[in-house]
Amino acid sequence: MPNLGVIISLLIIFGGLAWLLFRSLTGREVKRRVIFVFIFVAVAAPILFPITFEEHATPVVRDLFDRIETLPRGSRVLISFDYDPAMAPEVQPMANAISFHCLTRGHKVVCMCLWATGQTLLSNTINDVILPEFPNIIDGVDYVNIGYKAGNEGVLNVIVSDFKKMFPTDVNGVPLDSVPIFDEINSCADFDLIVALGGGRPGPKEWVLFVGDPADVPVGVGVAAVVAPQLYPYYPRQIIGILGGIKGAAEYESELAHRHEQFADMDKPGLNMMGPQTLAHITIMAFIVIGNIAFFTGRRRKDR
Amino acid sequence: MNRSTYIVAAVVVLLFALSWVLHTLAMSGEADGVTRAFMVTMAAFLTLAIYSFLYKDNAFYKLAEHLYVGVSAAYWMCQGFWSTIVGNLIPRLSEGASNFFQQPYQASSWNVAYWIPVILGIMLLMRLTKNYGWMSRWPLALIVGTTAGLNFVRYLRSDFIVQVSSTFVPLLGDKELHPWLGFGAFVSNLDLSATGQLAALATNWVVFLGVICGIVYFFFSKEHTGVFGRASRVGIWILMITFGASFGYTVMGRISLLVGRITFLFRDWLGLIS
Amino acid sequence: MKHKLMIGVLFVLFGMSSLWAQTEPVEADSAVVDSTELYPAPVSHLRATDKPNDHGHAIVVEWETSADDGGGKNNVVLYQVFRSMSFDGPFDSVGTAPAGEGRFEDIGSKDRSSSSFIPDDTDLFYQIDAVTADPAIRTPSDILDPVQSSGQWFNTGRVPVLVAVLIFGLLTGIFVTSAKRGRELYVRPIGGIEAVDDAIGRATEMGRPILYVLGLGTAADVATIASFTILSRVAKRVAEYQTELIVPTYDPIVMSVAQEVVKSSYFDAGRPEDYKEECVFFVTQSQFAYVAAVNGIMLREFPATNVYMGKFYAESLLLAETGSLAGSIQISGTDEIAQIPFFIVACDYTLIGEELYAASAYLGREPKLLGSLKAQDWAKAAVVVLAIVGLVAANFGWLEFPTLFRVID
Amino acid sequence: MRRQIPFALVFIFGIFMVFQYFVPHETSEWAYEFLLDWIIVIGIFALALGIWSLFKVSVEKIKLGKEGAKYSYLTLVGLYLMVAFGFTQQTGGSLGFGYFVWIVLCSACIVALMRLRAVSDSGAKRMWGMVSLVTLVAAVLVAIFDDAWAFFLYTPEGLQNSMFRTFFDYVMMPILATMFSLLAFYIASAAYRAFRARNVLASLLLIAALLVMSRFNPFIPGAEYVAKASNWLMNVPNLAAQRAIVIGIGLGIVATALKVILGIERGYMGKG
Repeated sequence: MPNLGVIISLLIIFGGLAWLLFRSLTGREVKRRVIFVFIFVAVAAPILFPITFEEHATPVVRDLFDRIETLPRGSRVLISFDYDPAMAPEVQPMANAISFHCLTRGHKVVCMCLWATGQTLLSNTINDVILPEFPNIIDGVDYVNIGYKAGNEGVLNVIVSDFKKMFPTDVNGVPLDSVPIFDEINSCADFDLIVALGGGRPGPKEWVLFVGDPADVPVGVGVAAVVAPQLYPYYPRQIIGILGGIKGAAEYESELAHRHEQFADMDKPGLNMMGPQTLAHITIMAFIVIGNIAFFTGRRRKDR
Repeated sequence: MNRSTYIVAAVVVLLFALSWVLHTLAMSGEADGVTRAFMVTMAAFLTLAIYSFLYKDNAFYKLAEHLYVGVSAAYWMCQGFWSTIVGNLIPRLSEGASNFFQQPYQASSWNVAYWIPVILGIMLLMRLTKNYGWMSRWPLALIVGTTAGLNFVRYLRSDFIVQVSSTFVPLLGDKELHPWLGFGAFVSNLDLSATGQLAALATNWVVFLGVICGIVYFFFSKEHTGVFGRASRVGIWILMITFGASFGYTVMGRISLLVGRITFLFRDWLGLIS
Repeated sequence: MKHKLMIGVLFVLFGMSSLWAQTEPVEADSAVVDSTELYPAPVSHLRATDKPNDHGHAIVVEWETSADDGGGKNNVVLYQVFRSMSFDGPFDSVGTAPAGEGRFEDIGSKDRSSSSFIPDDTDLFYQIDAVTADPAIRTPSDILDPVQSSGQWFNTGRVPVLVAVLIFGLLTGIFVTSAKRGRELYVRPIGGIEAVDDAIGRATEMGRPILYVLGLGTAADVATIASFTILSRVAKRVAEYQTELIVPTYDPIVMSVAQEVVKSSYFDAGRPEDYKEECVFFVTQSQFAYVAAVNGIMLREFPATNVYMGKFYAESLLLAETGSLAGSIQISGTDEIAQIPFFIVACDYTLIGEELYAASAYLGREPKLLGSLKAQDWAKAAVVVLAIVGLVAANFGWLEFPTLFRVID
Repeated sequence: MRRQIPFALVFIFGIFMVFQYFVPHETSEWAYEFLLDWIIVIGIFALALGIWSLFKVSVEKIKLGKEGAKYSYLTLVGLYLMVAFGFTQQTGGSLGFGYFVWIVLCSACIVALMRLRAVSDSGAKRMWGMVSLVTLVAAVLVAIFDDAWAFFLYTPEGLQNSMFRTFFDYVMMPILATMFSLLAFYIASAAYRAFRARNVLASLLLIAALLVMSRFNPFIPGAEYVAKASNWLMNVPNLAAQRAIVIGIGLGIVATALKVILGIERGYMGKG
């Protein structure tokens, strides 16, 4: 049933666009209201009938995906949730997908945050993804939440050489010395991968400068779209992969769904958000093209 | 008003009532169900009223617009009164006034100074009188003078000195981020992602020349001819490319806003999606 | 290889430190262990000074790190700083510095009632402990001679700004006086401003009003101040042509100023009797309610020309698109960089950033205003020259040059 | 004299703020904080000026019977409602039925008063006068006898009034968000209308926008290069242009501020 809706709405949009294109060949302009209707349909249809486009992971995204995919089972991955609810629509899908991916591959995941606001979002990921999807994993053995520590970059400066000095216990008050994951972890250098999620300060950039570079640990990042361009200069030498905005999240989800069947049935907020975005962008671009065709044919007519 | 107007109005009122009833039924058992059902319907109705403006200006848009103007003006007035006047000013004016408004009095020997803005504020209100309107210029002078002084040094520092000093970049390669790897590497890695040697160098050059040409475009007291004119031409090109790019970049955020509103309509009001 | 070696060394070190950390049960035997073995060497060359360039209430403490920090027994993990009002104590902990660090800024509150209040002009005594992983094992330093904090009357870190203020003031002074003496100053034509007069003429022909939007700025925003000057010119023309003017405002103070501006323009045009105070009115201090109202005006009054000058945020495109829907000629100008693209796309003429300020000088044609425009151009020329010099400096390793521009807050 | 004093004040306060920037001493800091506090307080008084103007314009519209005058009733009622909510609060478990009766009566009273001003014929005047009187008396009676809620004129309980918050959440926020989301439509129509390859400048605008928007087009080949190129555009030329504009704007602001302090620019005082 939703498929029918998808087909009908796509037919409406693309059929309409083709008709407008044909009309514009005679130099006629499109009325503004027509554009409004198209934009509404392009955004509303994918919300009603989720349309997912085949997203192909770009190398920046795939590099991070492949790293998590190819790390041997039991590798230790640190995920830091450094963002607030305002950034969550973009970053939370990445957090969910990456946590899921790490646990599916059997990595041991340590979650923490440098932002006080990250704690709720961190527990959201644990409650929405980790616990329901992996009923058999054990807190402390397969994953651990060590919570929030105030101090921003100062925290990073300490954990780069001594983790337990800054985080003596996990979020439930269990001493890290008795948490099995931490048996072989003393500092950040003992992690096989660090994933920094965020977009503000402290955020991915600080993780690279204060931890990734000095401790020589690979860092992958997931950030809000507005800050993504600022991180590209660090790729691929200092950052192994970047997920930028909802698009990066969608690419990751699509890659994940491709390789791991279990994920294919899960909620994919990033990909869902991409439906309206993609359709609306295509529609706007199509209108720009149509406008130019109408403009040039109209001008040629006038010249004649 | 013709007949069709009445018919449309009647249909809208009916739909509104229907939505109210249905939502009330759906929320039955909850506290304030009737009020909440009304308000959800109201919110959806107002949302659609604003969207109807896209078709053309109409009675429903006018309704929403005028209501919004009145409500928002009053909202800011209440907030301003309670937080600034009662919250910050009264506790410093006098102990009697603080007690009257049940605010803790913040004693300080300089509290007398807080009578000055009160007097200036009253002078501002003198605009409403015919003969003492000139008084309103005094508080205005205070505000404009203070912010002008503030802007003068702050902008000189942040928009001038800091920006100028950040154009001092090495054009022959950055030793930290992109060390010179030899000519072979330079030619072979023509990547735009700022990892290639060429891209790193091009970045610095484009930024440097872009800034210079952009500044040249903003020269007002010299005719834009010759080399100067060409530089200013390049300057406006770079500005235009940037404007186009940021326009394109913003589309995503705007679509997200629309997604939010449509989700509200479909989920919270119509219950079409979960 | 080098890394592996380092990691190996680190492992050994961490192993050792964790051994110490786990020796709690052994502590009973600590009397057996020679205590001097465990205690680190104290810090040396301790000195404290008033923090410079501040409002007081802050002391900088510096020391040379303990011999056992990064060498020797290598067991110092942090330094704890203590302060007291008297030599005999009690000493309160005011903060810590990580191992390897030889400096601590003790910044207190200026608020007398705050717990972190540090009084000015009062003797303060400092002491530093070198602390090991076991907080109980630590070595205090000697107590330092008393030091006093105080506020300064000049912030030397801001000298570059002072120099810039003086140079800019001087430039403005020179060009304003020379302009006053009657020196002709050229100003390049600014597209949007030339269009204003035509647009007013068009409105007159069509018998439709002119809508002037001052944006969301306050009366103190420079963009709004520039906009007032343009408004006064527009209002004067409007009065001469006897067209209608509509000025909805967002800020009440802006409203009262705009009323004043329009009133005196009508007066200057010799038509004070035509001035109606209702043409400048307040809408609401809520961004989108204001937009909703102005959009309504556009589609009800169908102004021939819309002028947007001042500070604009997300509403820029909402206004400009509705205006173009109403078929108005649109002239815009803002210094809000993020909104310039939308105005450029949707309006017929747009003043980009600084052009808005220049427009007010250009319109006024007053020598004094033009003089300061010339001073701005000279400052821009200085930017270009400095950028080139700075570039040369950066490429040839002359590192002192950029430091001339460093402002320390 | 009346004209000169304000400019003298501008000069004094402007110069003071410039000096203040270089003086870190507590005294200067203290004066700075005082001045900023003052400006906030004066702004609140100004808001009263604005509300008065809004009120006057609405009443004027009604009085003159201008087109759309009937909507001005709504503005006034909305204004009144929100103020009423801001100064009342429940005293028991809920606001109760009487509160809504009171609200309706007061709104009716306002409408009647406005009608009273708008109509000219004496019979109608008498009728609206009666209506406003009756509703006013009824409203006062309800206010006196209903114990479920009360006025709070000295303490900010009104801000916690459930109706105050409901109006914010269900009237102000939906309209705000919807107005904001209109941008999605307008950004499309603006792009359609303006992005025409008319000349070099327009073409550059068009190409850059298309390139950046192509990030979201899965049908365009070489997605990876498109993503890189758009990132480069946002990173490099964007940085250059922003910096050029910022330097220009910074100098413009500095120059205008200086002109204002020195009294060269006087347009903002109404004598251009």
